[in-house]
Amino acid sequence: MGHNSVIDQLKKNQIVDLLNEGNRLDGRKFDEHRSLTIDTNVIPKAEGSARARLGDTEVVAGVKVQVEKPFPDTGDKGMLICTAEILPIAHPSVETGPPGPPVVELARVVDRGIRESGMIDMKKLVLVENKAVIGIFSDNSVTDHDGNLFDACSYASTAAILSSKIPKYEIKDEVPVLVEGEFTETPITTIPVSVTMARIGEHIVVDPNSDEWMIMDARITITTNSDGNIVALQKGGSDGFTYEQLVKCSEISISVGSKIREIIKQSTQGN
Amino acid sequence: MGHNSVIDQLKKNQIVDLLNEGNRLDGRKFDEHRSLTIDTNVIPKAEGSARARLGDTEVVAGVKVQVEKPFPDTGDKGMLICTAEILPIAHPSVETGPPGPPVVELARVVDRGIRESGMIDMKKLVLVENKAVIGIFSDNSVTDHDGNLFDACSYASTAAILSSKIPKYEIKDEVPVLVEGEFTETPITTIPVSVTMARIGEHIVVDPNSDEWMIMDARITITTNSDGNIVALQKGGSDGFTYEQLVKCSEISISVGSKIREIIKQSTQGN
Amino acid sequence: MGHNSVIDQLKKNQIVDLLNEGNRLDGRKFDEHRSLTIDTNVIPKAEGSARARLGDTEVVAGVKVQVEKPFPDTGDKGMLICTAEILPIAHPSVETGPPGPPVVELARVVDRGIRESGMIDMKKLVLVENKAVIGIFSDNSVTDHDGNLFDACSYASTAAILSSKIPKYEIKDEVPVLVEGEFTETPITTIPVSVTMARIGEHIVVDPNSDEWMIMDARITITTNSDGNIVALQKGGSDGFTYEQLVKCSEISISVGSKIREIIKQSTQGN
Amino acid sequence: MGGRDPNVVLLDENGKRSDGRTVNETRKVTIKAGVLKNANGSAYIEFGENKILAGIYGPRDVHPKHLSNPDTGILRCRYHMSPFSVGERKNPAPSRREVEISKVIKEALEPAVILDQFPRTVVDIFLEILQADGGTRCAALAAASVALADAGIPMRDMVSACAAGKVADTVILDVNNEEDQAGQADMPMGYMPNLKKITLLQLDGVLTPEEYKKCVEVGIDGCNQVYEIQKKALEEKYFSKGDQ
Amino acid sequence: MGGRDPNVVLLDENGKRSDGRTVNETRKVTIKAGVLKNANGSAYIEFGENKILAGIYGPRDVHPKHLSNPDTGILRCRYHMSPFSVGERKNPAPSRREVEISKVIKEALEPAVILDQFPRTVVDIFLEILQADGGTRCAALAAASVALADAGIPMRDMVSACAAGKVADTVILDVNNEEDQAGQADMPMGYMPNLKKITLLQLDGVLTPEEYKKCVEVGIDGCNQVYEIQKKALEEKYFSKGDQ
Amino acid sequence: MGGRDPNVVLLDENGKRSDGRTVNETRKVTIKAGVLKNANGSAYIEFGENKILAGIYGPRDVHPKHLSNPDTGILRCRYHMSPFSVGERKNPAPSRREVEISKVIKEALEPAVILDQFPRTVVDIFLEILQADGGTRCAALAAASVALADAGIPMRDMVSACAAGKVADTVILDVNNEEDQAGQADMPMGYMPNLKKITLLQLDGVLTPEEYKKCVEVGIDGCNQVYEIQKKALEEKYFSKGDQ
Repeated sequence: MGHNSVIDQLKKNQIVDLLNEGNRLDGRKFDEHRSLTIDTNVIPKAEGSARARLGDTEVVAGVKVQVEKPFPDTGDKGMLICTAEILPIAHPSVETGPPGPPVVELARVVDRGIRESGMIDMKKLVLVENKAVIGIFSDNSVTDHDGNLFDACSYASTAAILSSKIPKYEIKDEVPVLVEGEFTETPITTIPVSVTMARIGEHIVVDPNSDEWMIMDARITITTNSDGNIVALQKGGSDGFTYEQLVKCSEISISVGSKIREIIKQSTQGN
Repeated sequence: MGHNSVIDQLKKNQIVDLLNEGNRLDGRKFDEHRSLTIDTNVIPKAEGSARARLGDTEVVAGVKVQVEKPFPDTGDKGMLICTAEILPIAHPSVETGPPGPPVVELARVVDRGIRESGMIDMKKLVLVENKAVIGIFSDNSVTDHDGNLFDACSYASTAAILSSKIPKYEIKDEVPVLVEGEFTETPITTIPVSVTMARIGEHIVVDPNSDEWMIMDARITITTNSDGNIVALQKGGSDGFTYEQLVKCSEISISVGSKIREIIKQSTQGN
Repeated sequence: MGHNSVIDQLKKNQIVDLLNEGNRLDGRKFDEHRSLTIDTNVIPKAEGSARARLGDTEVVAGVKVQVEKPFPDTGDKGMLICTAEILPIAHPSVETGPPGPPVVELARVVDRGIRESGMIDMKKLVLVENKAVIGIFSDNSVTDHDGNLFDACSYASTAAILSSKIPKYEIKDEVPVLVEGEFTETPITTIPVSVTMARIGEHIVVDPNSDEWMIMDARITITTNSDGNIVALQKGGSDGFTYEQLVKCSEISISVGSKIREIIKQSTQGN
Repeated sequence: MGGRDPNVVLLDENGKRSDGRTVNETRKVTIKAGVLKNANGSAYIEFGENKILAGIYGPRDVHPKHLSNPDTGILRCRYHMSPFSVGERKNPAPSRREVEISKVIKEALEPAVILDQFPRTVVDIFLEILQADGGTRCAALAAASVALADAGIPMRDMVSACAAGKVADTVILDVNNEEDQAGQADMPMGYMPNLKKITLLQLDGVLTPEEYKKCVEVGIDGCNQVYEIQKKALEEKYFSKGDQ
Repeated sequence: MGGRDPNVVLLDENGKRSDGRTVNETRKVTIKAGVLKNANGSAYIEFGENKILAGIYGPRDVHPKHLSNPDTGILRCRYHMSPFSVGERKNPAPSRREVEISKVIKEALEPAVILDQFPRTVVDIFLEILQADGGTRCAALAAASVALADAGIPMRDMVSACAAGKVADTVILDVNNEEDQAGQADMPMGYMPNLKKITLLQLDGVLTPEEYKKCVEVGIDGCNQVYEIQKKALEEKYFSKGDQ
Repeated sequence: MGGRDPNVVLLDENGKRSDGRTVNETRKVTIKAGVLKNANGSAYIEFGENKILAGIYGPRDVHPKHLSNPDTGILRCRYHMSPFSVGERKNPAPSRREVEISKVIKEALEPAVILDQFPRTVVDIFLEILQADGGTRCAALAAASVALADAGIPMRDMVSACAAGKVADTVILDVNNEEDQAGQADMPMGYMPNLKKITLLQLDGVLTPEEYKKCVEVGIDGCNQVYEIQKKALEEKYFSKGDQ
């Protein structure tokens, strides 16, 4: 998103003034996320899929499951890779071509949050040790951009994985052969939920929308698991946090995270 | 080729005025292609080669034949890939670097015309099913550019393939071993011929040269086989065709195609 | 390094005037190289390493040794690859991104000088013929740039290779298995030394520094081996040499090369 | 025209195709206009199992500047497949196939749009294939037309699109993925019904001259059918909800 | 947090770690300022087995121009690993990991530098990892701060850096490579001691809320220790030798 | 100097080489000037089995602008191999070898051309290797000189080119592909006969100081031979046909 310093500064003043009075531009409470709706199975030909709408930000995630040759040092585990692309339909500022640093960071933070939570039991995705494992690719396509892509992509991918099924393979002479039409459950251990917060002045607000994103001082994304533990974190933006703010953010991430987790659970039930 | 709208418009007016009187700038009839000369075996170290001169457009095509591992789902067939590069010697407007959309289209249309005709019997190019097949690469290097590269590349590649020979391989323990100095015939089933036509106003002209190419409204390339059937087609340019024009173009492509086919046959005889 | 023609011309006049009086800007004799210091084992985790300081030019070279699959036609030999990167810390003019022609030339000249000398006995680096060989990668990172990177990189890589050790492998069922903690000597046959000379007017000066590099007419890099024979040569720059100058340069390269060879030997003794 | 497996029954004794359609029947097509928040115009199409989003930005400034035309606005088009849109995961980098399809779709739309009044600007068309099942270029082209209209871009006509083809020696309408893989010919078409102009036409596979004419006729008929659905999508947005 | 091999003894019965350190002890850190001839500022750090060069160029003109900001100078950062810096030779092209680390280090330094007085310019930070052994981003960040100071860039404070982590269910300071591979959590931190602001923070691995707080506290403590070494490096250059 | 297979007989008891030549004999060289329609100047060379096209465009505007020099015209050179030019099909993307050869050929021609009167312009030299058989850089350089002259670019002299080398412990002229693969040294040379300047010189392989001098002498002799053929090509175009 481009910068126009005069407009930006006016918008920033307006947002900060409101926050100082305890209000946000769109009427939300500081620790309130935007409306979240998740539809699963939107790409029926993929092994799992979901569309997440977080306010006016919208992401489609599709899961592809394929047999992969494992890396030499991790032959006893399956593979999980989450990616993210901001489609040019999503916002006038999006440029096509190789991903720049912000998109690389987006994809890696989404990937790490899900991977570090141990959401999928990777040990159960081995077909032939050191030779063939299940690879799970969860690709996020951002279709509309109104800020906080970190959480929207994370929720879309998490729901897509929860809705996914693993094709069944029989092993013949150490070679996996697909059994057409049969599937097993994806081995889920926990549901990771990322919560992104912006610091604007001394205020911490949850799920910043595009206006807040443009003028924030710093941001933090904290991912928690079903046990309420913290599994991943990423600070961003051109300023910092105090120790007290970091503690407060961790508490918010746990409480907001548990609400989001319920929405994700209900949206993916019956899959 | 760059654009200069005033010059272009004057040239267009001149060409259209002439066409309205039944004449082309270079004196050809509407359904007359430029002089076509084809020399084969111009790159003796390649397995097949040809230079095609279509008016002042000139292309060198070379065929390389190599053992390839087939794609998983086509292990019972050989491979054929035609490419095209417009060399920077060919025209002042050519830029080096990765190919842009026009060159990608050129290569794919040439490739599809030859591939879809079934010119080569791919089933006869299998060495070890699912493991090793003959791959035929026909690469076109455009050395001089005076319009209608589609047909010039197509003729050069077709002649290069007709003049090609396949090195002989013996199979030992499922591995192909080259038999030095022995060759088999490339298994040819038909001779595809593409004919490119430009629509300028309501006129259809065959084999547009550079001047006509720059100012045409739309173009169509129709490839026919030795049986006079249509095997591939590509419409291009920033305008369209009526149904009647499309029918007329198909008739032209068959009649002009059969003349070109004779030139190609005679040029490659004795190979 | 950028160009400013007026300043460049003034500097050139100053340097040429001095040379005409028999002097160089930094007080050296025409056939005198700058102070050369070499420290080895500066990257202990690499299999070999060296830092070379040639005047104010500084290069770190690291050697990595890995098992590689050989190319089809050289299955009876190990592999040696030398590369070079000019780090952006080295000079304000360095641009990041893919290497331009000067860096490609630098890397290839350094590589060729060492390779063509036969410094390493490649026949002794075969683990399983046609299947697994030792690959030696000597990567040069230029950290400070004051001209004549050719020689500085060559000395750094040569010293890094002299200081290197080859991990030991046992062959089990035609597969090499690493024997932890055991090493063999890198099989050295000769010590190549490159000497780069600039022609400025009719003068030949050894080891041009940055000022001389910017204004020289032409340059030549001649690599000699321990026997005093010439094993590689590269002329560069936008002018040429006479026959007599080329003969003189070859004589200088042998005499200066033997002095440099002693410095390299002493710096790497005890490795 | 990949496999051409002769064992697949593409047309049974009752004239029914593998998915139950008759020879002159398109798959089910639904189009919704105005589905994106940020884009100047947009449309979502489901064309059988194809699921495609079209978004329009512009007229807007051209970057880099030297691509702009002082006499008229220009059109750009990106056709792109999401990694999860096809059977085997697709590498997100644009393939040569995507580059070519972007070009033919752009050229199919150029005769329809009127950009003279927007010199030095560009109208960007972004087409995202979320799920592919044969005939994506036609479906994407049909969606792009609706999205252009939704963006308020002046147009001579909408471009409609549908493929004809040949299976079991019979000319059929709207080739699906299975028919494309095992059939004899596929002819995607773009058509402006009011102006009676074919603006996209490609062909893979062998046709006699008579079959060729039949294919073009059948394709035009399919385009006319899809055109009605395109118009309905715009009516639903602009009249049922009463906005604009 | 790659392997998490439970057989590695990361903390013995005496509270000693695999490399002999106590839980609150950093590896040996040495920093030297002003080590490069051409750069406007530079520093060399050894942080345990990590060996890293930092070089600064700027404030200088921005290319391409459109990246420049008329209101302030900007910061750019490249974190890069030499091919020989890691166990298996690294491809010299920048990886996605290097792109992300470059970005987080840049954002960790932005709160510290004062560039308003240098509008339309850039300060380039180049960080070269010559040898890596876990914790390179913290070591590189600490070196970058010293190099910026050496270049005379106005700063509110130096950014210090150190990682906290968790091994054998215990919160520890300064995770080395072995602990990162086999441990339970790694939390790299950047910190401005005078302003008490955390400007870099990442986490991989599972922490309870209490462990999280402990990690942040331990990390701050480590940063304070490294800060003293950073200051000493500048003092050694500017006061022991008396130059500038 | 790849294989150096000692079993190949590169020089028999009668002093004949594997292709029947004597030690001081070049392969058959034919050059034709003015072979391309669009280029400002061009030449086609057959040098043994090498077949190479050279085309010149310019003096013309430089893009991007910042590469231009306000004091003089500049030279650019692209040496490129067609995919079918070598035994195993070559990837069309430029290799590092092609990048280096482009640079040394450009530097070999710079001393010959006089571009002061064309400030801010570029002369582009495009060299296409249609078939390669050892010694392509010399053959391409010789063709480039003729093409530059054909384009009317002012020159101090034409640059001629030929390689010397060593096989079977004997210095020879014009190394072919087999001799390059199995021989002991290859020394490609570019030379301006009138100015007696060597403008391209490279060497792979081991030479004693005496052999080195001999190689340079033999190379100069070969360049003088090729120079006559270059001049003849220009005479044939400009005097036999009488044009320009």
